[in-house]
Amino acid sequence: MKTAVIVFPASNCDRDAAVALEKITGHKAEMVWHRETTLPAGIDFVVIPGGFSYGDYLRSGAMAARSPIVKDIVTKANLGLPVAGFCNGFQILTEAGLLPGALMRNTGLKYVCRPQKLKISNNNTRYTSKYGNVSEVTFPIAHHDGNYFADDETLNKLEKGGRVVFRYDGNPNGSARDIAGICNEAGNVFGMMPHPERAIDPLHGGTDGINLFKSIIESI
Amino acid sequence: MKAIIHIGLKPGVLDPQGRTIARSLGDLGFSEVKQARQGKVIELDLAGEDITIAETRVKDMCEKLLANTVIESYRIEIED
Amino acid sequence: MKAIIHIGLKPGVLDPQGRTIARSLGDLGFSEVKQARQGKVIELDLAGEDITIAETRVKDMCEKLLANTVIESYRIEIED
Amino acid sequence: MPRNSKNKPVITPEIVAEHGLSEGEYEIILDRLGREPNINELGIFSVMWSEHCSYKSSRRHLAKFLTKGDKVIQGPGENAGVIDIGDGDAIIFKMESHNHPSYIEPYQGAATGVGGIMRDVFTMGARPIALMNALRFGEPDHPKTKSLVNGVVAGIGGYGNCVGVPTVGGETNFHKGYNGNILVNAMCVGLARTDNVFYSAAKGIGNPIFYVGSKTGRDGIHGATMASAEFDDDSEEKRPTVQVGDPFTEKLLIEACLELMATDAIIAIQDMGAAGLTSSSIEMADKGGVGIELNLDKVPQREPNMTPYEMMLSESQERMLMVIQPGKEQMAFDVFEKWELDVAQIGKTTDTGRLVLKHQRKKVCDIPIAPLADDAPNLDRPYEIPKSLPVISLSDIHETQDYDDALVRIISNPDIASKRWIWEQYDRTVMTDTVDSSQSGGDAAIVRIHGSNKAVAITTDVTPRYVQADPYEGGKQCVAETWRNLTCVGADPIAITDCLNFGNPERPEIMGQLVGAIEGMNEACRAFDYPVVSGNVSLYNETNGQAIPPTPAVGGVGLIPDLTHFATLNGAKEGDTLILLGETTGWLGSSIYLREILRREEGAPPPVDLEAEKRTGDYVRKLIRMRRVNAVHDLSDGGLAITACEMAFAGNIGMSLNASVGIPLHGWLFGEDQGRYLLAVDEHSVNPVISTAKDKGIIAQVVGKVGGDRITAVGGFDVTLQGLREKHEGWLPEFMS
Ligand SMILES: Nc1ncnc2c1ncn2[C@@H]1O[C@H](COP(=O)(O)OP(=O)(O)O)[C@@H](O)[C@H]1O
Ligand SMILES: [Mg+2]
Repeated sequence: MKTAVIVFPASNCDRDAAVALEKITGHKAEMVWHRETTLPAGIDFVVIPGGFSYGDYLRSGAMAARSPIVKDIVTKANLGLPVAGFCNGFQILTEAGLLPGALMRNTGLKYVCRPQKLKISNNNTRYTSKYGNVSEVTFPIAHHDGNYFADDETLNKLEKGGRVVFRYDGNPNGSARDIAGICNEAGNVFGMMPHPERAIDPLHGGTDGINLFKSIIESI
Repeated sequence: MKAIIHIGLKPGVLDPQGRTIARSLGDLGFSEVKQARQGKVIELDLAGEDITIAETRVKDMCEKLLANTVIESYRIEIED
Repeated sequence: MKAIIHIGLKPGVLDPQGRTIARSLGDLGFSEVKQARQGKVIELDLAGEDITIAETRVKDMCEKLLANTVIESYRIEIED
Repeated sequence: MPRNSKNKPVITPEIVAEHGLSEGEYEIILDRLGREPNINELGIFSVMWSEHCSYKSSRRHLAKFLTKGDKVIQGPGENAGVIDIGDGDAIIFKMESHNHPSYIEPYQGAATGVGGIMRDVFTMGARPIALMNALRFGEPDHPKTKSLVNGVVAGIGGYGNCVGVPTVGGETNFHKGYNGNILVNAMCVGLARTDNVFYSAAKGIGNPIFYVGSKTGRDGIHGATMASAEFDDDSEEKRPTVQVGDPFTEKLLIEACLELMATDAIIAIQDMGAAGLTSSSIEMADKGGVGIELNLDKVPQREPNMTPYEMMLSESQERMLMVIQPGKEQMAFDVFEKWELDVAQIGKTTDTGRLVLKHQRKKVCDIPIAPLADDAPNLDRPYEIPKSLPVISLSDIHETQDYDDALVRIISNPDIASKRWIWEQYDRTVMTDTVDSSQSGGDAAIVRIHGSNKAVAITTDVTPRYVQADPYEGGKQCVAETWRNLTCVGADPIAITDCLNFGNPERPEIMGQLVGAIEGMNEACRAFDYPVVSGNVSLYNETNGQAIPPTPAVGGVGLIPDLTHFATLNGAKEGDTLILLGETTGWLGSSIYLREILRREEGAPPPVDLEAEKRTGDYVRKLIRMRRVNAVHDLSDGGLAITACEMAFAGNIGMSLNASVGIPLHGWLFGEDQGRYLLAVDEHSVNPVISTAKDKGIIAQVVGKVGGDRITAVGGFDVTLQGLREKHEGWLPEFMS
């Protein structure tokens, strides 16, 4: 099992993602610098970590989505490579067009960091299968631009396709239809604003994030 | 040459910043404010002289980076 | 009536966003971009008809809320 | 600036005065140079000899502090203090003020304060792992308070969140004494290896000097001298260009510096803080006993036509200066270019002992370095330590007729009300090592040492009203409270940093507050073997002659050797017994009760018995390590009643307090006697905990029970936990809405 974490200038959850991947797979993740043009050979799963790539300047995720490595990720994701983006990673995936919609400024206009209750809307995705019939989890959130927007047509399509994977229980940011996480049509690309990698150790206050990583890893 | 790019949210996209500005102005006693919208302006200093070329290039910049056309629309002005 | 307020950083104040945008455009092959600055525009829909009154009121809004005059300068346009 | 016919500035007495230099100080400059300085040289002397850089009013008193100890690797004098936490790990930390800039531009002022303190820490080779902040605002009704709170909090979050260092705690007070001068003190804690700590002393001759980070602009020119001058009504007009923070560049700087520090390319490194290029180059040269020559044309510049004066005095943020090992230049260029930072080789070390600056092929400064440091003014300002306010006897303090109302008023008063609205804007969980942060309102934040089972505990504290009432006792108290807070989570307190915020030191009574506080703090440091390893002094915090309450903020750091044994105030269970350790006399002088319920700000503050404090604290730590306690919280503002409520909120469970024995009820519930802890223990632990305490000469008594959903005290209040929580949580969001 080979995993990779992409590092952009001012990614800041890259180490956190790597720690989570190592804990679940038993192997160190490859840290891949954004200037690389191709992923290392044999990567099975890519995480685009949270942070403030390029300082969140212009729009969060905008500049990172145009970096050389993302081109290669887009190509491979379209061929089925599993790719997950958390927080800034989710923003980057929407900016890169791998996931629909956009993440706008929180309606409260403030950054919010707190443990957030989530409802699992679909337990049959590659990212949630290990949750069994658990329907509620708590992950920390920590973001300023987590307000998910898409037009109604897109939202309907997402819902019909079972692609809304997580919803907020108590919407912290104004997201359309309480959406916290979605996947693409093929189910291999997934993005969410909350941080599953910050919920994998009892000292974090909970371990609900472990099954998310286990789900995708075991699906490979 | 100079390019001035105005980027605003598309109609129908909720603008939380604009809404808050309108509310705060109301709170400050500016009751004439009926609505507010916030957008951004990016000013670029460009090398080169040809306005038509500049126009296509800047449009390309907008599509590729400066605007997120899922939620934003843009307008370009080129000045000598 | 409509007021359009252009707000930008005062000359000499560091504009990290602008700098980062210019650099990214360069990376994307837009090598003609020499410099970029980012500012914002606020558009207000106003009740009332008197342009001169509107001008003073909007100036007041800028000073009190819309612009951070320590680092930003602003310019107001009023349209009918 | 007046210029003569050749367009060269001439140094007039007015110019000297504008630079904040006294006639006497100017005489010394003339003597050391043997000639008139030019304007660049004058600017350099002026910033180096400013209060901010030279500590001229406080230096001789700071020298009294205990600064050495078993665990101290580096005390005051470097960018930050360094302590040993075993296994080859070092903790590097410091606290700093950004008061004046934050009042003028709260967002950028606070943001650049956070950026600055982080640079002090990673300059020494540490990865920043936690941020704290101690904030004091004016009274809530003051027209500026709300926007200052908004801006400062957004600025702290905006910077720390972007850089990806968790902001894990702090404190926030409101008092009219800060109406014209808010305090923004930021603390950073970093982790390094003991064998890879970097210092600022330049070494060797002919070694290349590198400039790294952002370009130099005309930001904050004269910032350092501004921070050393009192405000008046015009100062909002006279401000220099405000420094804008760029956390993105800071994050790149951290990564780039740590990457290069993993090699042997860096001989010495220093961040450019106040007085930028001037103080960084002079400090490096002075500590290393070498000279420095810089070619200013090589300095990366943001604007055209910058003068040497502007470049040397600019306070542009996110810049570092380093001496590189000859032969490793390319390696340095490669690392910094990878991280897309501006980098330039701008000069070299020399054997002349002089600072020589060249600009457009001309020598624009040539001064000996030693006098800049050695002859920096070291004033012995007259001082008069204010006498303690008289002790108020409990019988002179009116008892409330309505305890429910008193409790609600105290729990929801601005100083005690929940600061959730603030800390939810800070990323507290990034880096995934934050164990128990603000989330539970803990006494000290706990941050695990990455990849290990140990953790550092961090807290900031001061109770300005105590220091105002009695600088010496108040000084003791703030150190003791940090020691107590670290103890509460089961940490061994190791060392402190401090930020001494005071008014105008030219007034003997203000100087007396400073000296009194330092002496009190020092006595506590010595009693606990708890040295000061870094710190900062911020003077002239006054407006129109009105000084702030004396506010020596203390940041304490301790070690939890094994995370299987720690405690927080969260953990009390149904049926637990509440035990109070420490002596209760019902001290209400200078208390919150007196201020909030009776509107009286008077009386001697509660004294701190350092011996009893130590005995009790050592016992608490032992109980935590033996897992005898389920929850621990120290008693501070608002006394037993408020401590019990906070424990109840954290554990989401009710508390009932017993009747008071031998003390009037208001003193029993709200008294602020020092050195006390509230423990929640299992029933079977009650007897052993109390009897061992008695053996050790520690007063211990059962004061109540845990359980239910109400907060009650026999003869006093009886309210629902939920209702009280709403009051506690409600004040700040409502105020800010
Ligand atoms: N400015 C702040 N930033 C972060 N956390 C804060 C701030 N102000 C208060 N807090 C947090 O709120 C909690 C209560 O603060 P405080 O009343 O000062 O605690 P204590 O009474 O133990 O000294 C603590 O966990 C503290 O870290
Ligand atoms: Mg405290």
